[in-house]
Amino acid sequence: MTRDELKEHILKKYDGLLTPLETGVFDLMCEVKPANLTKVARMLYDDEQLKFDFLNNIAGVDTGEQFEVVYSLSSISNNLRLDFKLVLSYDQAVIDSVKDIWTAADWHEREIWELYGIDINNHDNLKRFLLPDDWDQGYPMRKDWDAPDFVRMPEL
Amino acid sequence: MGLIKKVPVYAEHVPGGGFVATQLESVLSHAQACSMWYLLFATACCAIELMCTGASRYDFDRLGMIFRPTPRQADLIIAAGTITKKMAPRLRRLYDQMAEPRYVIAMGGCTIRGGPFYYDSYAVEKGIDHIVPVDIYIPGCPPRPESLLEGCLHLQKKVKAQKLADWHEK
Amino acid sequence: MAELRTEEFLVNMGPHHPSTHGVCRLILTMDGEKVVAIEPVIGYLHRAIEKICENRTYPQCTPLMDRFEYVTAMATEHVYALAVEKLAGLEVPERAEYLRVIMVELNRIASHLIFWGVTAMDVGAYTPFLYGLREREDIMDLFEITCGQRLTYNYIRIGGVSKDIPPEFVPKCREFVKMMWSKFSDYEGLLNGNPIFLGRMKDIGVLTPEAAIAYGASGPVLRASGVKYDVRRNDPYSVYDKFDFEIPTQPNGDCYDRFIQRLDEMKESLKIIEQALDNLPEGDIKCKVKPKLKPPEGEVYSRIESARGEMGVYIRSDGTTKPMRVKLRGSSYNHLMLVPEISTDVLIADVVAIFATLDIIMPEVDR
Amino acid sequence: MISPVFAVGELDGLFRWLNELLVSIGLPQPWQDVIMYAALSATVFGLLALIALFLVWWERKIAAHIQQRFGPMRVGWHGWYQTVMDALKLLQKEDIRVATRDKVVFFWAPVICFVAAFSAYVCMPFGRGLIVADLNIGILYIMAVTTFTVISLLMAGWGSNNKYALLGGMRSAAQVISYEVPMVVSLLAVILYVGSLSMVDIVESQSGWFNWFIFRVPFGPIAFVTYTVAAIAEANRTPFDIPEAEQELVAGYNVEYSGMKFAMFFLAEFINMFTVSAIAATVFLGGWNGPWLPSWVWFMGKTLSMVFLLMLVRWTYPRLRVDQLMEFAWKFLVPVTFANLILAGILKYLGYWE
Repeated sequence: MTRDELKEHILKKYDGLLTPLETGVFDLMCEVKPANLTKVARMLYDDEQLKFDFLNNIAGVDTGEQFEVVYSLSSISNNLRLDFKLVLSYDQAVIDSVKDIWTAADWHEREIWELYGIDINNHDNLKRFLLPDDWDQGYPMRKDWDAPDFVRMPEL
Repeated sequence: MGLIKKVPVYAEHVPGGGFVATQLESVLSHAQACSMWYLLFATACCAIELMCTGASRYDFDRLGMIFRPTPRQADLIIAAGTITKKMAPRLRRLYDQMAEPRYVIAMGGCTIRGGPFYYDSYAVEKGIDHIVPVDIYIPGCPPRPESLLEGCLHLQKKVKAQKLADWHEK
Repeated sequence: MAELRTEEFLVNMGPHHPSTHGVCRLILTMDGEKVVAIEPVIGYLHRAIEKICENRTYPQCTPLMDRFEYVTAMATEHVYALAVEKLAGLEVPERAEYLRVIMVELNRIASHLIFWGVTAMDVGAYTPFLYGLREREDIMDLFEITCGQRLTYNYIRIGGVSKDIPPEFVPKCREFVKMMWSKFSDYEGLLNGNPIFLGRMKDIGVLTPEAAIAYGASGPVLRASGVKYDVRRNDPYSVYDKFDFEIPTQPNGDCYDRFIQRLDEMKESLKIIEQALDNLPEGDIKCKVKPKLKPPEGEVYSRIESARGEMGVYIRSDGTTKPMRVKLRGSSYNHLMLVPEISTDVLIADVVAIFATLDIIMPEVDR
Repeated sequence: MISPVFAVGELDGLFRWLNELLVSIGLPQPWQDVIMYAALSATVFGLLALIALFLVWWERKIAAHIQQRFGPMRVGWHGWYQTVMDALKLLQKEDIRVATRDKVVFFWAPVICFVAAFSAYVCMPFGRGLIVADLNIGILYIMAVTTFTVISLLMAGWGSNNKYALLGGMRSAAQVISYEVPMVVSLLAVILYVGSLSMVDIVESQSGWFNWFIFRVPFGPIAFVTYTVAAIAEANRTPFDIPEAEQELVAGYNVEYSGMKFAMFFLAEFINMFTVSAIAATVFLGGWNGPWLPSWVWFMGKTLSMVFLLMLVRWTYPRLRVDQLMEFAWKFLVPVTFANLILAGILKYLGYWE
């Protein structure tokens, strides 16, 4: 299945759930409403034609205006690639966990929770792990984050 | 401190003891310098170069340096690689667990001043010299095995030049 | 007779421990010698590379990529360069692609040699470790005459490579390949059939294909479980579609299979290097890249097959000279998640073997 | 009462001179004995300390050359006094006493280990007549005394109040007790044949051309192999070095010991290795017997060859796991050695090779 065929399939079968975006420069990039996340994930996993069984990556992004969470999926059996993302406003930074569908999401979600402060529903293992145990300086990957001992690179 | 170290101190009060003491001093310092056992402590990139230095081509063992896994039996920490804020208390603890006399080599830019992670990093300790006292700094990212060997030779020189008075301070 | 009461106790393995390959900490709940539960604690090498990248221009990020995964630094540079080239729409000259492939495959062999030695060391045989490093030194020599560095190369740049190879590289590389082919019989003779080694490795830490896929295991770990999936073949990048090589797999997914898998992959890498040297085209080594590179707005997740598995980088560009977000995906991150999963009903010595054969290195986990 | 056989043979003159000196100054009889024994012990102790230091250096050189390195090169010719320097350095190191230790146990563990390792040499025949005391229960005594090492390791593990050390101590107890059985039983086959426990008797029964037990009797080679395997385990060396498995237990039982106490463990380990090799040389390889050369050269040559074998094994093989180690001892070595013992008994009964 090429990228265009995949796009067609998604437009046909996932109308309203997955909205293809133009920003994906190589693989197909779609947008999902945060409320639909677990439903879409389950559908993508169960769809016989797609069968996205392999979660490559989850990346949290702070664009300066909103949060985005980007999921990269691939299918081992059908050899496909797909990215989709959730857009979250700062005051409603909550997503559902997809740990039940892809176990690999466990630590990736934990990391987003820890570094961005995005809350994860239904995740039983939300513990600090990358930052020191006594860390109290907030969420360092946010764009507006600052701390007294944080040295910025001077503009040349 | 081992009992043997007291010997030169008392020997000074005996006539002719000064000569014995200086001879003993040089022998003991020489022994320390020639058998520097290093702790197997490695965090990041420099660890690979540390491994290579211990391996066939460069061979730490020529200088009498072998690794010990436990800090109790080591004389030297080669802090190879970035020390993060989370790791810093552990480094201090390992240093505290070592038996006197103990030495520290800061290997690589990260341990000296944070290296490439000095700017814009919220997690890296900017230099290990405010965690543990450092004897030798080896710059590089990572330093070549030759630089590490040179650093160790410098440390040996430093240890060999130790005086009686230093022992009580250390 | 009253039943003996036994108590579980915690053993803290790491962050400074000889067999956690750096600074991983495993909290083991043990019942005597038996391991009841494992909890990995990471972050002791979290250097915030992703945060730093957000404040650097695109070319300035390349040296940081070396430090993200220093055992196969070429692969990390490669995946980053590929991602930025996709974003900016750059066409890389063919010679540069061939050079990249040669370097990455050499680095894969170097990484597997370290794996081979370290695994043997973790099960108690110290000597193979030094044999592995001995051959690795020859690869380091090749890198050194090319880019002047032994570990953090900064060789694969956006749009090509930094320098052309010197004239003596090709004969030296051929010599190395020839030497390496002759070493496999030594490696196999030293450990493969050794009953002690087999006893330590066979049927330990069995990873089923289903679990491997669910946990996002990739690379040799996934293939050792019998799943024939290799990014080089399934999602070809660079010029990998021009080479003829096998994708070895193993049937059982235990520690021994993962060990053998890497030996097999070294042979495939040698085949690729031989073909690349034979077909090395002439031409430019770098395409024109503006000093102030400003890729258009967009986002890309680019992935390659590194020595440890799928290495990915997600880059989000907002049209300025600095990336808005760089997210690095190391395969060890997922493999470390596997450790508690496959370490059921094992002894403490098996945990060491499992940890070693998953080939986890910590910078890739902590970044 | 055991009658002391003062050293005769190569060192004969020296000790006879000392004895005559003591008689001439008119010391009473008990004091003469005490001084003679002290002189003998000092000689053996000094010799063993030198051997241990030499073995450490030799091991490092062998390891280095197996691994295509040089090993110590900087102090003396090929670093020949490297281990002297190591010992001097360890003497200077701070003696760390962990706050949570068990004071008595922690202190006595290295001492017992050291003493146990050395006391085996009371009845070790270094050459013709070169023996401190030819006990009539010689080999039994050696086996009994060397087993004390395990108690000290267990004490070290317990006294350190460290989980790694405790695991190491427990492992060593389990291991040494398991391997003691096949080790003693494989020696029993020879003892049954000789009919004496005295080390000197065992050696003398092997005098003559190729009369060594490894060649002479059909059960000899089997007993030799099983003994060697058990001996490697007894000396805590790879592939049976699980009590101090570096990759698992950091340094095992000696993880909390520093300075001189660690040096005592370290030297005791090498002395133990020399002990098991010396027993193998005495019981299976004919001890001091051999043509042309002085007897002690033969003994040392044979023993050091055994040590060399142990070192080659140490730097080649991976380490067994603890359960595999036990299985190997109880399911393989013990049955084989007992079968061998029965074979030896039958042959003895039938008068074979008498």
